[in-house]
Amino acid sequence: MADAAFLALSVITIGSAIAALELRSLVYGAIGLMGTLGGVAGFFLLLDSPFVALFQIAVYVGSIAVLILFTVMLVKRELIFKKIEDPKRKWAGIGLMLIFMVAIGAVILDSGLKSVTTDEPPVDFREIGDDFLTYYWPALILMALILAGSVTGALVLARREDEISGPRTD
Amino acid sequence: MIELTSTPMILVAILGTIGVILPLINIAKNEGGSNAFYATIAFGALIASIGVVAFKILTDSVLPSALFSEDVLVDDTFGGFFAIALLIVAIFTTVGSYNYMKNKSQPAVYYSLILLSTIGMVLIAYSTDLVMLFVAWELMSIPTYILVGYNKKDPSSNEAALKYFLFGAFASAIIIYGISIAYGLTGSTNISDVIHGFAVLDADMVPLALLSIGLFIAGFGFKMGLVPFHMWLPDAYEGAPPTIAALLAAGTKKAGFAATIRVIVLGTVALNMDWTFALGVIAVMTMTIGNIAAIMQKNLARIFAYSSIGHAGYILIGISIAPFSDIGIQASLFHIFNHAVMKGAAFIAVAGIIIALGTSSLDKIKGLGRRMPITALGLVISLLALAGVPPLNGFWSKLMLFGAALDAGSVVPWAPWLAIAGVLNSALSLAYYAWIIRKMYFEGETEKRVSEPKSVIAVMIFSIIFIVGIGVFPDPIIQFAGTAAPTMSLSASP
Amino acid sequence: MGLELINFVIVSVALLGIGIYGLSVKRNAIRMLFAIEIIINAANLNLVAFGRFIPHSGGQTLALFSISIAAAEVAVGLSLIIVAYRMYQNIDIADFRSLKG
Amino acid sequence: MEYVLLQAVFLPLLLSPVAYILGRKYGPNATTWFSFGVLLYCTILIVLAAMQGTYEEHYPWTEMFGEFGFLLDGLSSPFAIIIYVLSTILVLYSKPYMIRHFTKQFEEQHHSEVASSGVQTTAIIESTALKEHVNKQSGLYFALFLVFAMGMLGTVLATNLIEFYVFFEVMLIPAFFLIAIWGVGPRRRIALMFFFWTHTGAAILLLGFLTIGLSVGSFDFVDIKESEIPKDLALLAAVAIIIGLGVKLAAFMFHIWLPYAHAAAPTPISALLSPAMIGIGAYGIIRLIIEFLPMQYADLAIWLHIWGVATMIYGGAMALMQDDIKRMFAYSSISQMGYLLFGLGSFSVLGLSGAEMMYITHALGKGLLFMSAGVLIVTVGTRSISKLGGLAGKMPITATCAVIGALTIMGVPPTSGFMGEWILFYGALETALEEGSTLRMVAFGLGLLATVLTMSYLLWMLKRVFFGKLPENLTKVKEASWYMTAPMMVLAGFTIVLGIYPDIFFEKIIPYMNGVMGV
Amino acid sequence: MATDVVGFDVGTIAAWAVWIIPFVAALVVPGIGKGSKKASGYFAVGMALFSALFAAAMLPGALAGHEIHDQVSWIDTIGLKAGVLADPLAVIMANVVSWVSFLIIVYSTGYMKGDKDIVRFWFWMMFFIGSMQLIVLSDNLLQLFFGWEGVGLASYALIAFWYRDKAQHHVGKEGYSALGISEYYSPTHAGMKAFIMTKVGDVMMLAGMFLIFAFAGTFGFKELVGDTTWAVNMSAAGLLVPAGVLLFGGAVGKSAQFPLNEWLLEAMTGPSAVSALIHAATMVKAGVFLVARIGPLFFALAAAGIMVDQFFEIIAWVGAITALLLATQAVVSTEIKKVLAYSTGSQIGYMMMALGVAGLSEQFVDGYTAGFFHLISHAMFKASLFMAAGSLLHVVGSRFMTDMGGLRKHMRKTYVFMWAAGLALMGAPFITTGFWSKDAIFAAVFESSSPWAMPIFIIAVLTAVITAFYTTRMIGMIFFGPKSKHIEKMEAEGHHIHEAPRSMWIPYGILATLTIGIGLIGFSAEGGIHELFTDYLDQSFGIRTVQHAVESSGLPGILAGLNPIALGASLIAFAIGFGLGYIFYIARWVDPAKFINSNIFFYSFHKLLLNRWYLNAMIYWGFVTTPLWIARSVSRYFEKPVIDLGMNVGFERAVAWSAKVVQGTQTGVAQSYLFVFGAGLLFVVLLLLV
Repeated sequence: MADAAFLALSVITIGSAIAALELRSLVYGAIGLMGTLGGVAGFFLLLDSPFVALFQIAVYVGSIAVLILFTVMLVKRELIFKKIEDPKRKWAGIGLMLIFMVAIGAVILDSGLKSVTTDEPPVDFREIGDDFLTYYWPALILMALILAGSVTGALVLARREDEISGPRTD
Repeated sequence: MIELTSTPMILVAILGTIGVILPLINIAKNEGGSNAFYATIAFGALIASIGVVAFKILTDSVLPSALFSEDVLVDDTFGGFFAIALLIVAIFTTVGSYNYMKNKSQPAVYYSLILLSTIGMVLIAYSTDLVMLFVAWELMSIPTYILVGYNKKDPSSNEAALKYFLFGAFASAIIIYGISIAYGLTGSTNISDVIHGFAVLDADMVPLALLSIGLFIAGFGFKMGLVPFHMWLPDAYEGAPPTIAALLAAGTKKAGFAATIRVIVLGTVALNMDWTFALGVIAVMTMTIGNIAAIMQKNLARIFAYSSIGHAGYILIGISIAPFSDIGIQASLFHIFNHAVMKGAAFIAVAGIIIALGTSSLDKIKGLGRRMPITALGLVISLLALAGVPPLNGFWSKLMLFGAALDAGSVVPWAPWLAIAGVLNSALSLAYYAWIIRKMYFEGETEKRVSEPKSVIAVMIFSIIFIVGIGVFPDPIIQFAGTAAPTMSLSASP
Repeated sequence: MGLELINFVIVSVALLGIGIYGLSVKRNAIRMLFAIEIIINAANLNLVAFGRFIPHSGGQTLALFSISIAAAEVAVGLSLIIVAYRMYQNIDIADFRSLKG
Repeated sequence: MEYVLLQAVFLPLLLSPVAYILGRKYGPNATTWFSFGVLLYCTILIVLAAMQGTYEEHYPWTEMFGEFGFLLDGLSSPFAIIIYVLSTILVLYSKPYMIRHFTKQFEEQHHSEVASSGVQTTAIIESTALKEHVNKQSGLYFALFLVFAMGMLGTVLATNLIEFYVFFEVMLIPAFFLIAIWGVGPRRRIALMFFFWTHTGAAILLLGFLTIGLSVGSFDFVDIKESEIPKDLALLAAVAIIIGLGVKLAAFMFHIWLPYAHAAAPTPISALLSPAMIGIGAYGIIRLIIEFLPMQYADLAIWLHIWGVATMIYGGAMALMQDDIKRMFAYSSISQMGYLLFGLGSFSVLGLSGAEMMYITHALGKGLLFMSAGVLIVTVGTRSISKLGGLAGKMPITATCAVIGALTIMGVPPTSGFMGEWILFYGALETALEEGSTLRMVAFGLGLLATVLTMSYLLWMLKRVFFGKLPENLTKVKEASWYMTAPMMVLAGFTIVLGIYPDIFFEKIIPYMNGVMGV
Repeated sequence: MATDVVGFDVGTIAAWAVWIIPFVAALVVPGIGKGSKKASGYFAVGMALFSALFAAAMLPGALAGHEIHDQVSWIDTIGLKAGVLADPLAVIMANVVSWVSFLIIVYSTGYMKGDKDIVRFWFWMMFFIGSMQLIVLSDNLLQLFFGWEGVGLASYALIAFWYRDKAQHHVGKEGYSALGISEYYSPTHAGMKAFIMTKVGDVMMLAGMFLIFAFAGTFGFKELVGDTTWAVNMSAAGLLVPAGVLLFGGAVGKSAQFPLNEWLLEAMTGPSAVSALIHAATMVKAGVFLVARIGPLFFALAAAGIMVDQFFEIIAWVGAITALLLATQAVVSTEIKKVLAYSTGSQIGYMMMALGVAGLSEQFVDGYTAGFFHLISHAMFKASLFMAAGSLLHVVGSRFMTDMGGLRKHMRKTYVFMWAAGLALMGAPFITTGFWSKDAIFAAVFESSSPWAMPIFIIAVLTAVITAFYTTRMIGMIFFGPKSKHIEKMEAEGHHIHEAPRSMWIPYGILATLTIGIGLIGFSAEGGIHELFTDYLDQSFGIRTVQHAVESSGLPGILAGLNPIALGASLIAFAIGFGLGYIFYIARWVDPAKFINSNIFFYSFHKLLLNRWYLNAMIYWGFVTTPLWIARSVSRYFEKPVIDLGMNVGFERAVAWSAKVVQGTQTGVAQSYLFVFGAGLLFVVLLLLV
């Protein structure tokens, strides 16, 4: 059962990742990305981490992907459908990807990870909260600063200023 | 649990508060408020912070260079050392920005982002936990993505920001991937636990540990501008507002080194030591490519960008031989400090030139010595210091770096080659530094003087005093770097 | 639970590879953002998987941080893309090459 | 006497801004005499200190790299004295030469400006502008000059490897500016080339220093002398140091920069660069290799010897081919540095003493020659030998001084050149006999033949410049001013006094060398 | 500071004063010259006389066999002392030098009258004399070398005295060249040539000095004689003869012996007074003096069982070759001073021959005396001849003998004196010093026990024949025959050919008279010197002379002590030489030009001689043209392309090229960058794992 679920999730995740990158339309690509993110959330469930899975769906699928979709919508149609890869670069990229996968895969398969299994019960998600408040609390403060900074910054950047007029091509 | 009165937390309190409040004031004032107002506040906050760090260090209320703690942060001299260097850079940037940001929109957010980024940098140096480190890393990076693209009307600023962002995000992902493996192998994110975990690793797990180190090198190396992760750097530095380039080159880059020392070096002393050979190779590649590429450049900012790549190579020498020489880390720290000041001054000078002349193209700065004498003098001093000409501070740290490499030669035979490569590169680098001097002083003899931005002059004067002062009496900083440098052995960890 | 850790890690490596491919080939800025997200997710998958098999709460915590930071990054990235789009009416990264040499 | 050497080294540096301001405010006269006074004072200090025998000063500096000290012993005091004497004298000599140069530069610039702007200025404005220009430039010139002198002195007095290196580099910077600002021809390019190559050499030198210093654990000369350095390391260090100093000495194959730099530099600076500065390489070899690494020196001596012979002959042969008089002297300097190297490789007390004496006599002789070339440039306005001739009658003092300078370089008694040369060659022969080495014998023979070569090119130069038919356009040439001739006469006097009574320096040098060679 | 003389001693003071006075005079002369040029001349004459008087003051002691040795400290650090050594050899030499030079200085006051650079002339003349006296009176080799180089320097300055290179001061025929080497030399060129060529010898001498110093640890002559262990060691190392030969090399250069003879012939470009000084008293005699100084030293070693024969053989042969070589060339030269120069070289060859042969015979003193006596007589007659030639040049205004002719009526005094001196040169029997000294050389050669005695003797006699011939030719060409076109032209222009002023003819008159005067008592004069030297050599060097009973040679009266074969050869040689000369040039029965052109052999031989055996040309090719060519090639094909272009430009280009390459990778395309990033990641990982 678990194996079947894992297989299915794997196919969905990897397949939609490829789709996200390769589909001609950017909108479909975004939907493909949502598939990947959802697939990963599925994996999280499979790993007995429902809290993270929920967070993943909430933040990623719910907000990030939607944000991306909106941005995609903002962009002109012809840009969305333009497929402009350089074939040489594409093959080089595929080669790099394959070597990468083979190399790192070989390292991993060769290592002791091969046979790690566990019989212990999953971590209670309350421990996560404990972690946050006792050990990681300074990081949490920084996290807040990151969000504050990125939001103000993104706002400043994205704000339309009237001086900007017309495209520049230099 | 780390106390609220420890240095990093006080810094977070001061800078974080001001950093968050500045945009709020801006909104409260209904987008009013002058550049000078925000700059003063930010400057005050930074001065207060540096005062706190200095006070803490001088009163000996910080730990000696512990580098390990059971907590996510540790208040030690290593962090203090970086905090001082990075805060100086932040002050340079803030002061230099005062003139640069005149008549530009949204100064409040600009200063706020500088402050936030500064916190990130400083906290990297204080981190003893991978998660903390990662979060601080992001706090440092994300504001700078925005700052690089802050000139919204300038296409090259935007282009630079995009490239920087793509690389940065990629690198972050790589880092977190690396953290995931390290965590997976040792079951902890605390650096000291990771080290101990690595030390007792089964033989068949060691390749994985090395894989995680490789990922760290790539991730941190992007910020440090190590070859081959350097490609974004010249473009970003050139396109960015020059003050921000100063922050990047002198600040974030140094934070990258802090992370490297904390994580890579210390974290892997536990593994076999041969792996630092990889760092050595990267060091040689980095300095060679950086210096060679700098030679034919036409733009000051770009030259300095490449030069800072070259300097990353020098610093990496000290790190790569850290396990074999007592003074390796010390030398690196010293050079980090010096480079922060020199490169900061150089970029601020570029900012001054851009403010006054509107360009940083090498052909347009002919006769700068006559047009902007103080800026030019500051630039010359920092150039000579970068080239390692005695008796300026850059000389001493290079001296220590090469010395450390030779010193390590008795343990690892490849180490002296680093010194030789470094020395030859250092000589080669003189070619383009002297070229700039030539343009400034020996051409354009009929140029007339123009008014120089005051804030830039202030930075120049400070840096001249600092560079020459440390050049004549390097001992204080060498000592400071010595106390900040961690001891390279497992027994030092708790 | 009969699944082995190695399966998850392999999927994660596959995602990482795909992400790198996407970054080095795609020219559309938004698609590059996709690739980055894929890599981050690969890392998250790793984290959670390791956390489950140790077992330890740190993996999940870190994953949560990672997700939030990814969100912040995306926000900034998208705003940069928007600025670029306003300026050039184009989001083809390969066309942004005025800075070089 | 306290702080004597500290004063002697740093006064010129500290007072260089004063020289600059004096120049700007009161013109070349004031700054010339001021600089002269400063250097004269320092020279007297040095001479007084040297007369006391070995004299040392130490000041705390850095913990890691050791003390900051000055040492005036049998090796360094002749170098120090010669450096400052030459510098002092050249200050006076500089005045007329440089004023002429400034004026010329101003005119060129002014013409180009007028040509480009098309605005006519009145003569009055022009003359005040000229005056301002000359004032400004002379202030700058003398300030740099003082720093240059200080750098050279510091190098030979240093008691610490790092201190040595610092001064070694410090003297490059003013030299770079002096060439780049007031040189002739493609001066900036040449200044860069000069800076680049000598810096490269210095950087290699630094590697050697670091190797020694780190293996000893201290950079102070005192400690290095007493400690033993692992053999293979020491050999590497020695090679690095020799190569580094070889660049400064402009030894064969590393002489790339010298003909350009010396030909392009303003003549007073050439007269300082060529005799005083490059010879510091020899000082370095004696101090650092022969004194500190005697075992390695024993291995390497023969190579230095052969290298010296090659340099001698090569430099001489190239000097024969030159038409530019300063370039010819530059090659001649290369050849002379070959003598020094030859002496350094001789592995005997007298050979080493001879090398040091050669430094002194080369300083005097080449100083004279460059100064007379400067007189020619000022009075005749050309440096091409083929355009000169028969000037002996027009400028008897210059001609006499040039001949004395040439004789010094040739090593004809009673000039000091002979005293250097015979000791040098005798030392070489002594070792050759002792070792029964045919190679050394051959080197000795070739070295002697090289003196004939030296003589040939110098006599030929004298013949073409001062003798023979006077070209018609030179009939109105006059002797140069006293500012230029008096310093030359002083040097000429020195070389003859020293040639007749060399013990002035020998009594310092030879006991020192005895100590070094352990005799 | 005197070491072995306490208190003041006239001899000691004199020994110092003789050489110091001229130097002091040289330093003072320019100062006086500023005031009055004339006064400077008188001052010079006075100082020369002063110096000569001091030399004379030493003479009585020296003749009595005393020697003066006085030292002061000099280069203490290596234990060198300066000192004077006035033994009989040095004192006699000092007197010859100082008196001959005094006369030449007197002559110069007339000869150089009105020259605007006269002060410089006086300076260098005094310097010249001082240097020569320094050589003579030095007690060690190093100090001697100071004088040695001083002489070279002064000769350089004086040969090139007329440095403006006007045509009348050149030597050689304009446009004349041999093997493509021009043999028409300007004063400056000649000066340079002299300096450089003698320097070659000096360098050899220096090497010899060093070799000796390396073994003996001293340069002092007395010390060298005193302890001969150094020689034993040197001989064991096989370096004794090389060292001696190297020292002799110095003499070869300075005395213009083969193969370093060529400079002497161009040394004519200086004023005639200078030529006289160089040829008679100073420069070239320095070499002979040096050999006379070191010869006994080496010969004395033979007693210690050290073989030094080769050393003397080389000296003898070099002398012999030079004598013949230069004499043959004198036969064809048309420049009066050049003839005399050839003759000088040739005569010096005789002296060397004698000194060399001395070392090869049992009776060292015979050859030694002969050589030294010839030096003295040569000094007198050659100085006289040169000064006379100077007068002729002065009067006629041309250096070519073909421009003279028939002058005997106009310049009677010069004519007579020249005959007197010329006869001495020819070795006219019984009345001239030249005869006696030459005869002594013949005898020494003939009696030497060397296997080379016969060939050298034949050469000597042959040279004597040629000498007599060319001297006759010279006098014939100048004073006999019809007036040349040049003189006719001068007279047509109103120049009256007249005798030279008194200040000029008196000095050479004195010397010519002396030549004949001493010649008349020549044999006993020689005997006196012989005796003096016998004692001297015995005392100073321990060279014992066996006083063998005077064999009855079958010769009458005063000639009883002479070797009949030598005497006969000498007489025959004079007769043949003078006879041939008379036929061709005085009586002019045969036109020499026709004679030469009559036969291809004569013609080509004449040509060979005229081209100086091509020796000059070969030296130029070997040591000037070829090295210059090599230097030029190295400059063109190594210095410029390899060093200049290769290391400066090439390096620059290489860096620029690599900079371009590296910058080429920075395309500005983010994808490429990211690709590199990815690849770099892979690279790092692999680097770590491998």
